Amino acid sequence: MSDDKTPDPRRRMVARAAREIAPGMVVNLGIGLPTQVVDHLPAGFPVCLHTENGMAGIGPTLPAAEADRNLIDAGGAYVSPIPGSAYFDSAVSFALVRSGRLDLTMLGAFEVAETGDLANWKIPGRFSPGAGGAIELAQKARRVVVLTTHTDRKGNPKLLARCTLPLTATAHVARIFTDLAVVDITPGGFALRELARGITAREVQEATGAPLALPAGDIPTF
Amino acid sequence: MSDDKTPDPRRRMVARAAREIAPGMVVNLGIGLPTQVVDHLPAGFPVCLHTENGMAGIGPTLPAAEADRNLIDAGGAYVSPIPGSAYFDSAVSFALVRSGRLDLTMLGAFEVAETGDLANWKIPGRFSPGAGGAIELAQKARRVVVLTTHTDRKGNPKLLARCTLPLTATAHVARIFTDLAVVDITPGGFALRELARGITAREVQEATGAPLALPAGDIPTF
Amino acid sequence: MTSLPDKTASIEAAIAAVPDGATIMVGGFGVPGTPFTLLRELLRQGQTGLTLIKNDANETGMGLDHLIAAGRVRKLIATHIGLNAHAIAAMNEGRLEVEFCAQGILAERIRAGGAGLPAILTDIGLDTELAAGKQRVEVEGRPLLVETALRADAALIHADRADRFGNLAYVATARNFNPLMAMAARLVIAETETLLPLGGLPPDAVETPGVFVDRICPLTEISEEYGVVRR
Amino acid sequence: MTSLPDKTASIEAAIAAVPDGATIMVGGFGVPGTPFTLLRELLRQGQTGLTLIKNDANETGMGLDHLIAAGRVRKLIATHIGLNAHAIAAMNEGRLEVEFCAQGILAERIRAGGAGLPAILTDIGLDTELAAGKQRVEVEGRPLLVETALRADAALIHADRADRFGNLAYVATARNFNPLMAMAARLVIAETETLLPLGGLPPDAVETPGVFVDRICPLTEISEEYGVVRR
Repeated sequence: MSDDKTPDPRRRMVARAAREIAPGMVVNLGIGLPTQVVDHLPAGFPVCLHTENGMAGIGPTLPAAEADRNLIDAGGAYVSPIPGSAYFDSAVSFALVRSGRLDLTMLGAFEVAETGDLANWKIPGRFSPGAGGAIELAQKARRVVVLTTHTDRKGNPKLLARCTLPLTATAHVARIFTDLAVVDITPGGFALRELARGITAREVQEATGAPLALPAGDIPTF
Repeated sequence: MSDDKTPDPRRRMVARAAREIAPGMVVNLGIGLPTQVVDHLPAGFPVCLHTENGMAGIGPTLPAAEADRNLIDAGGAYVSPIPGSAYFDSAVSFALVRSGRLDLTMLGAFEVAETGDLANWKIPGRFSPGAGGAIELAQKARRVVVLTTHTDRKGNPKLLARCTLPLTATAHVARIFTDLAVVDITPGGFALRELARGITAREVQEATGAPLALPAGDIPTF
Repeated sequence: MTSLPDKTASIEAAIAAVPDGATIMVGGFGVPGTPFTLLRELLRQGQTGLTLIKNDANETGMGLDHLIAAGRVRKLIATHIGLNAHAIAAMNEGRLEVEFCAQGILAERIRAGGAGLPAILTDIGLDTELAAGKQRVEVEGRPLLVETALRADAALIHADRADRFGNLAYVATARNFNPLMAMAARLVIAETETLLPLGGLPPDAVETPGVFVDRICPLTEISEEYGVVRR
Repeated sequence: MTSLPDKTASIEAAIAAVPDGATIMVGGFGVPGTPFTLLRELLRQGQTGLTLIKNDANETGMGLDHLIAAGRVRKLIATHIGLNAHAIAAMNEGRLEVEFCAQGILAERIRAGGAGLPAILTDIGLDTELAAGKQRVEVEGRPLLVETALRADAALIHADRADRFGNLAYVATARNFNPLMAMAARLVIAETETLLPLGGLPPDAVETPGVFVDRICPLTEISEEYGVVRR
């Protein structure tokens, strides 16, 4: 189902991110917003979804009453197989990530720098549960994109010149999907690519902690 | 079947070596004479036989007419499973060897030194097909014993002060079974433990290229 | 024809061989594959001063959490303990030492231990604080981290099916770290939901060869802890 | 619900993607697991200047030997070629460069390639001539050899069963190097004795996840080469 028409900017961001997935890709969707991307893919879309705890070919999430106690994704949701799914151990699961077989990962973020650095696992003194599989996903997926609100709860920008929090990986983020815009990481820093409906480039720049290059001509909306 | 009574000294050597295997051991028998050791174990003897190409729990060798084309041992013999056998890949097969799960290996030898060094894979200019799994077996089995004729075809000793051929591993051989004797490697060098029937300690010393410590009192025979 | 020895043991006897101060690997990623019954018995017997190696710290009130709450755990090597507020509090208060690894590197360090490799070289985490204090080497002009192998005194494994020689098979995402840990400890203890006779597990269906397993403990009951978590 | 793509291909088309000068991993230990049909097609198409990575060189007149005899192989990385007198002669006459590895280290180097690890550290062969020329590092006071990962342009794999996504299962000792090589190449081509529809291989029975496999080629015939060798 496509939700490009929904008035909820987060849903539109997630729907837009779903269009980043090309047929035949192997994709890992991080916990939180990224997981919702799958709901925006057309039925029967050919993509292999990977989860770190040892599965390729994730099928629909199941309610507790229908769940298999032995079948979860890395976020703890009860999932199901599809025809052609495979289970494997944790070493094989990350062999897939590190050896270049993961085409795309979509991750959440605390901060993203204009250099493509990502911080998404630790806020010293407040939040330090460990990085899980995030470091390898962020460092080794062929394409790393981030889904995040453009600012934090206090309105502070999450897209920055430099990250202030402990890094997950350096220079690997290629693109950021937010509730306001689609922003690419380029050799010159952040570049605005698309705007959420009703948002202006100026509003995006004001919510961004580093310079934002604007495209020539009209800016597409999502 | 026990062949301790056979007049063939090689068969007696192999039968004696079979008594080196304790119940419950995991054992790898090298190509050639060592493979024959299994024929001298009592029926139903509890031992797990390993082969490098990916099997634990080797059952009887089969003639071509009964063979499974997909089931061989590392020497190319067609083998069969027993209840509880397992197949695995080549990485797991040597994980078993290197991590200390292989209790005993019995190997052939070109030369064994009084220090426990072994040369059994290469004769420069004459024989260099590659070491296969021999280096890891010789270096990592918990106990490494050698089965070999005491001298080569020309009558030259194979038990030497120092190996002259390229080494397989250093200082890992614990015991040598030959057609003449059972010889241990000790901190002091070769030590005679047992004699083949009809052989004297002096004959063993003459066929050995380094000093041989004799036990006090009677020397057991096999 | 040779035969294969029987390694079945009672859970009490198997766990009794684990001493105070032991380093113990514990299978599981969240609930699936966690050997809850072996952990219960470890709690009951009282071994203390333990170093545990597990992907996570389970959730509060489950599995590993019982041991942490009882003060039995000196150190935890893990990748993520975000679902266990007790563990995070114990860490923050200095009652529990926690060493974090990248998840796939934890898997590889355990696998290296099981494969008899002293260490692996990787670029994972090179630019992060997880690289702090780790030896670096340059190979073919590339800086790499030395990640040393992990081995344990004991590994506690949860299998779906097993035979009496200790050949194991897992199910779905309950596999996770279990086959890796089942190769990397001096004493490998596996609990199994179903115990099969020798030959009951076809040789091609074996996921952990019995050669690596020391004790096989059939479960008489699948307790609530193994069930679906209703959040 | 998503679906999984179909990767079936003809043997001709699959092998046509392998260029001259390629480094190619070839599964099999002796006869079992050797992809004889893929090798035949490689011989027919004529790619040359190849570097092959295989446990052994098969026997004379079989598998790899055809390529060596036709002068297509520049270099062979192997553990033991004792059953192929042609290969030994070609090596001794300088027509074929051979790099020997300890068998389990060859397996680990390939596995490291498939696991995205640049290298492993080991003490295997430290006192032998196989250590010559290899980088040494000291870790925790222990001298170790750096064994670098192997990756290939293509891997030729023999499976017993496979589905259309490329999930593979092997049988008996035909497994050997196949699952390792099936993770370690840019282009992984698997021939299969039986092709199953999606869902025909239960997710727990998959030995190589289809994620690693690029082309799946059903065999229409099991030629004599796959049979029992009568010596």
